[in-house]
Amino acid sequence: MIRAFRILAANPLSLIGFILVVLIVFAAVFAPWIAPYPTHNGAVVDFLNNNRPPSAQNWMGTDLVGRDIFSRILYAYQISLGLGLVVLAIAPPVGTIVGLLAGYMGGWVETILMRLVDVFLSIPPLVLAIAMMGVLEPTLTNAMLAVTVMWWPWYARLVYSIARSEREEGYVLAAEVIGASSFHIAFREILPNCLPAILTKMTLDMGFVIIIASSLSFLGLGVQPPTPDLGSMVAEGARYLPDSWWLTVFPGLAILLVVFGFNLLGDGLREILGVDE
Amino acid sequence: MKRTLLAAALLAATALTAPAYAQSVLRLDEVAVGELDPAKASDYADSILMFNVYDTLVIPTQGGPGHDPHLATSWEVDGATYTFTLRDGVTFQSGNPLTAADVVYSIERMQALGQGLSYLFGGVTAEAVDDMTVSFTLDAPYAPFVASLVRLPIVDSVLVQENATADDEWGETFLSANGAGTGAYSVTSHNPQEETVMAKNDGYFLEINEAAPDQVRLRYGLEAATVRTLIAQGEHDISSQWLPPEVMQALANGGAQLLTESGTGGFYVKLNTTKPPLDDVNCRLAITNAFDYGTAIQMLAITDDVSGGSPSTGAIPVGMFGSNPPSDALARDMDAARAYLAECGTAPGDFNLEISWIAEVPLEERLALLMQANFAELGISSSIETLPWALFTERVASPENTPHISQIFVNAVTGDPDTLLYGMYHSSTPGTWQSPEYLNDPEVDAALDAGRQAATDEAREAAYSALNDRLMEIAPTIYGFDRQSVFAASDRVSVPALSDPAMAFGLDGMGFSFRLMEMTE
Amino acid sequence: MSPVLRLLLRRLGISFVVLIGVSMLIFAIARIIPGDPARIALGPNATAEQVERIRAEMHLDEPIPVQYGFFLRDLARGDLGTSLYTNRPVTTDIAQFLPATLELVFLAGLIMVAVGLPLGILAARYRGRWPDHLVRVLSLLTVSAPSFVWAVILMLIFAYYLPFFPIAGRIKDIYEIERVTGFMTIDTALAGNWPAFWNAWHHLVLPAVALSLSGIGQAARLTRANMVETYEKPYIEMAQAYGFFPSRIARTYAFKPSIIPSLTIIGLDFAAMLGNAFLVEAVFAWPGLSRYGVAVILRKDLNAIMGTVLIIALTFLIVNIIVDLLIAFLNPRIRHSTRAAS
Amino acid sequence: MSPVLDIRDLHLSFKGYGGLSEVLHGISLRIEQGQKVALVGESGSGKSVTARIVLGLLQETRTARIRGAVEFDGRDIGAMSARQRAALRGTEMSMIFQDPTSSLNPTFTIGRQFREVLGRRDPGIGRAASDARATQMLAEVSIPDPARVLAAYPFQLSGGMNQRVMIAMALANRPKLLLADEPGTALDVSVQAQTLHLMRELVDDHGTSVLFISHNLGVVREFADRLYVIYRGRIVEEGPAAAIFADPRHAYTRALMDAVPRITGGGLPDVPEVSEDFLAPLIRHEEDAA
Repeated sequence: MIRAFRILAANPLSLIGFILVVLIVFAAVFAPWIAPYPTHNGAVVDFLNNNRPPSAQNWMGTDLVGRDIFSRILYAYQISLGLGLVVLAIAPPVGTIVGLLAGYMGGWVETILMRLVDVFLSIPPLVLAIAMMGVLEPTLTNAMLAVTVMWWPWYARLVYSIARSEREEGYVLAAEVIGASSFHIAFREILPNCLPAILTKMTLDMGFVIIIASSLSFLGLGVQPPTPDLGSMVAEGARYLPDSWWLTVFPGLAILLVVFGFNLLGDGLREILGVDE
Repeated sequence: MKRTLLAAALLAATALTAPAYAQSVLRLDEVAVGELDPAKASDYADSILMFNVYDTLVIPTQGGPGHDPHLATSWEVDGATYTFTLRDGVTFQSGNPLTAADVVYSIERMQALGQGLSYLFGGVTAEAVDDMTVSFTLDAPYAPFVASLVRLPIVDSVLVQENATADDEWGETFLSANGAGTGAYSVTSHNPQEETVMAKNDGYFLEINEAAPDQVRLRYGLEAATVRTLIAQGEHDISSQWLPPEVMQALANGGAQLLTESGTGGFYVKLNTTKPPLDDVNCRLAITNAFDYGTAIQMLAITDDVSGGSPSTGAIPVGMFGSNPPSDALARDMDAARAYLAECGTAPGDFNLEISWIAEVPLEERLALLMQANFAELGISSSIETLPWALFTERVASPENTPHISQIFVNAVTGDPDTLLYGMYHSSTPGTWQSPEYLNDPEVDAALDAGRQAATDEAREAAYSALNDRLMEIAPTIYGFDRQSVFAASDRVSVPALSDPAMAFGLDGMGFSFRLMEMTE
Repeated sequence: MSPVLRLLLRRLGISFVVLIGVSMLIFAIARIIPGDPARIALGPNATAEQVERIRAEMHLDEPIPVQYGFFLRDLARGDLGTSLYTNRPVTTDIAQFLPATLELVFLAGLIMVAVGLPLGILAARYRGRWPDHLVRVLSLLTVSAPSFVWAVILMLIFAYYLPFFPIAGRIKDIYEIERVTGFMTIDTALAGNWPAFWNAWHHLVLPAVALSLSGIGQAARLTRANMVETYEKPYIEMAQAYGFFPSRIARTYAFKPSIIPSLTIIGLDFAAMLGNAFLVEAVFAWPGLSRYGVAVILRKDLNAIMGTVLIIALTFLIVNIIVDLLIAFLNPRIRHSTRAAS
Repeated sequence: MSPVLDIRDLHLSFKGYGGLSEVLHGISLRIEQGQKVALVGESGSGKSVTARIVLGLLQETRTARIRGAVEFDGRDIGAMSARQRAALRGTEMSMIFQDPTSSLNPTFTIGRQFREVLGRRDPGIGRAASDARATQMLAEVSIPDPARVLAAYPFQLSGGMNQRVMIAMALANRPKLLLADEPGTALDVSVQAQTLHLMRELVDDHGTSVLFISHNLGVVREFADRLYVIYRGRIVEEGPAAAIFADPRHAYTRALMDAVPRITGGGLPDVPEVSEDFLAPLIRHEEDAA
């Protein structure tokens, strides 16, 4: 752990990423205390102060109904990070189980499961999520569901390829010889060998999940107002370009910043854990 | 060196793309896809197409009440029978002559397809008396029948029947992609989702202004920011009315003119009267009194002189039969709201109102947020839901799926209050996009029936006035504001019908008669 | 049978199976739609009989497997049904909108390869030194924002503040171009209308760049990673031992072995572009399939949704087959899967 | 006549996170015209880096610090520019690597790779001329069907075949000095012996000087005229091969010799137990001691 931190510290870019992520997570968690206008995450309108450019009172200006954009960005981070965490809590385990089963069991289980994975992977990820959100009600839960559904196959494929090569390794053969159960071999012998790759992918995926989720809400298929969401803030603001640029530019940069942080951090982690791209 | 090359290439590209126009072109846009089949026309884009590609027997009088002859030269009324004499020598764009058979075919086609505004012609039987005379018989008295004829576009029956097939007996495929009218403009190409291109019809039966555009391009679904920039750069002429006020404002500040069309409609916040707690009149009155009418009007202001709306005085827009005087503007009354809320059987925290807004109209999102904040002051809980137009019309088909609160801009499609109010409030027409209230009130029904059957203007005035009072009392709707449609336009075009009250038609969409526009460049 | 032909047949077979699976998946998604598609189709003023008629036409009253059967039968005839939104056959709509999207995605893919690969090579060649760090930061930055953010930023800078590029559409509307291929850049050239040709390119550049940015970052990172791995290989040291110039080693000796594993991922990035086109087309009012897709999804237009997703999946499968063949062509191990001598 | 290679008091250190760490502590080594010299030591002893300094490769990396003289054919390599050093490689000196199959580029045919190599000496060489010269060289290394081999990719050939190809390539430009880094260690023992034998005949024919680097004294015995034993960056014993084999005086050399029977399998060498005696000073056999 300390060693990991030292390597992180030796690589300035990763350190910047680490600091960015910590700052953003902190700001999101403590948004109610940090945000200058904590009530602005909800049903508040102030038409006397709407559509104002950045100023000392509103660092990033106000939106069309007079809410403080900076405050809303902090709350929007809560939504983005929460969604990312939920997706990454569900998709990797599901994908891992499928990948392990297919990779270790082989035979028709492998054929069926991996063809299924191929089916999911042969629709561009965003298109699948858009199609799902198109038929579901646009809510946060459904957005999480849609992103999870498009995400698990990637883990299935990753674990499958590792499991398949491990299947032939000596220690697995040895376990088979002494009569260990398939379950034991798959989960106790093979799974631990997949973990570094899975963990690295999860860190790198955090930023990617945030991008996909914000893309959904950009198209109006995500979280509904008045809940603040970075993607819908950009979409909403884009109607008012170029005059009211602050409506779009700040939420856009907010996405860039959080994803950049996770990517820098993930890049550093990859080096620490020694996982290939 | 490379940079200079790039700059040069860019300059070259720009220079190459700006040749002189051979003919005058008018470019405008609408948010929704234009439906070219006149029997299916219902919204604003459809109306623009219909009024230019097709003609009707009568048209509204410019700058005043009443109707003028158009494809007809005169008409007689005998009880429930209306007889029209057609104008001589009118030909369709195909060259076929206009006959009474075309009129009969047009109304029957509309009735058979049963879409768009066909409900206007429910109990009408048409008959060709001779080649140039057509009579309509109504099965019940209907005072605004002549007014409703502005929604009966006459199609070229010979051409349509040539293109009809056994599977498609009314030629729907043909008419959804081609024009078959007598109109001043013919369809050159029609790409749903993209644009419709129209060209001036040189064989039109009326004189067309020399300066009227030779070609018109109606584009669909452009983003507000795109329209804003295109107009500023001189590459677009007239915006849709759905541009947010801020964008209109920015354009006006940059020198664009603002065109207006008013007097036939309003912004209605419709309450589902079948869904608790809004099935209780006191609960409804609590929220209609809590709505901040003043702020809503403020939001609509574009310049000091032009606004997207004026204060509402009741259920009927100012200027129509039965409307209240402008001085009776509705205002927020929180004391009254609290009093009604005390009588309401549901605790404010249990309201859980679904406030919907139409995805194509960004302004409604702000109004939804305004309502949510207004109601929250009473402790009323609510959530906001975005509905694309098509989905909204599907949801309102059943009372359970209809949201508590829907926001609708409604216009009298013929300019008469009957077409504004009957569809909204009569118990026989529930579950359309106009009637998400599901109102069932005998008093309202009686007043509506009286209004459509009354023989004199005085009697109509009295009937609609009674209706207005009753609608205020039972509050099925928050009467948000009287709508004024505003369009931003470049100075390349002058549109008297949308800028000079003396030339206005008093019918939505009719102001976009291209033949009356003038290109000034 | 040559190994490449065998590979092609095998890939076609798998793709067919996958495509059937995709059709099932899409069909399943489309049937969980809330609401009555027939009523959505007819609009606000439809009568009960009309709704019934459309329900029967769309086989909505049949059991789901039978509906799927009808769907497949129609699919086999190349009939994707009628779009409820445009009232036209979905195939007509797709034929109209697909070329615009492909034109955009092809150019973006080209930019991705033309910029991403050299950046990756540069970074690997100077690994550990400043060009490497710069490329790393740049590529991390480009993959860190969704393409709609890049689209908005590019538009703001290069269309609004510095009006170098147009902000919407494929071509200025004064040009009447006969539609032959649907690719504006090709049709204008076929028509010999050079001002229109330049204008079409002028419109294409900014959206394509916006779409390509995250792909550029991906391609650069990937190429660098594979190149660095290749640089560890003995044959690179051997090339150094023979005194070849570093630039020549990068271009010839290290690049070709590195590009082969990169190609698969670049194919996937191309697929991601088909998805991201949904975002870029929305920003640039590009009249393509993605914009159509969003419109029909928002309107719950079943036939059109299924048709659009199916055609995108098909395009993606074709691209993957092409990539596989390209790999087979570049990688002698696959081309000569038998040993010539031992 | 000056020696082909003359290394005097060569120091090498690498800059790392913990400061400088010295790898070579001042080694000296000489190769005369046509002489075959072996540098023997376990892995990590510094023998491979020595070869890479001679080739001028380590000079290009930023972390390496090199001190001392390396003269090739009377010219100081350390004083040359990177370009001048590169000009020597592949022409005046060339190298043979441990694993022939992975040292040949997998994406080009043998013929193409020959052309690249011959192009070092003669940049304008055409395809026909290159193929002719390659065919001749392949014949010299007893490859029976040169035309087929030229059209083949490395993975289509056996390891032994690739080894011969690499020897042919290395000698194609008639270099003055051939560096051989553990040649053929990855191969079967019998194949290794065969190709080494072939290589020895060829260099004798061409009069090429050789610096042969190995951990395996057994392999070296067959090949080298002169021997340097390196341990932890220092030469511990040097002299004519015969003399050392006859009378190994340094403790480390003796330990290596004891290890010989166990390492003929070609796998990882059994590193002799570390002993204080291994750090004993250099023992030099006189030229005439044989």
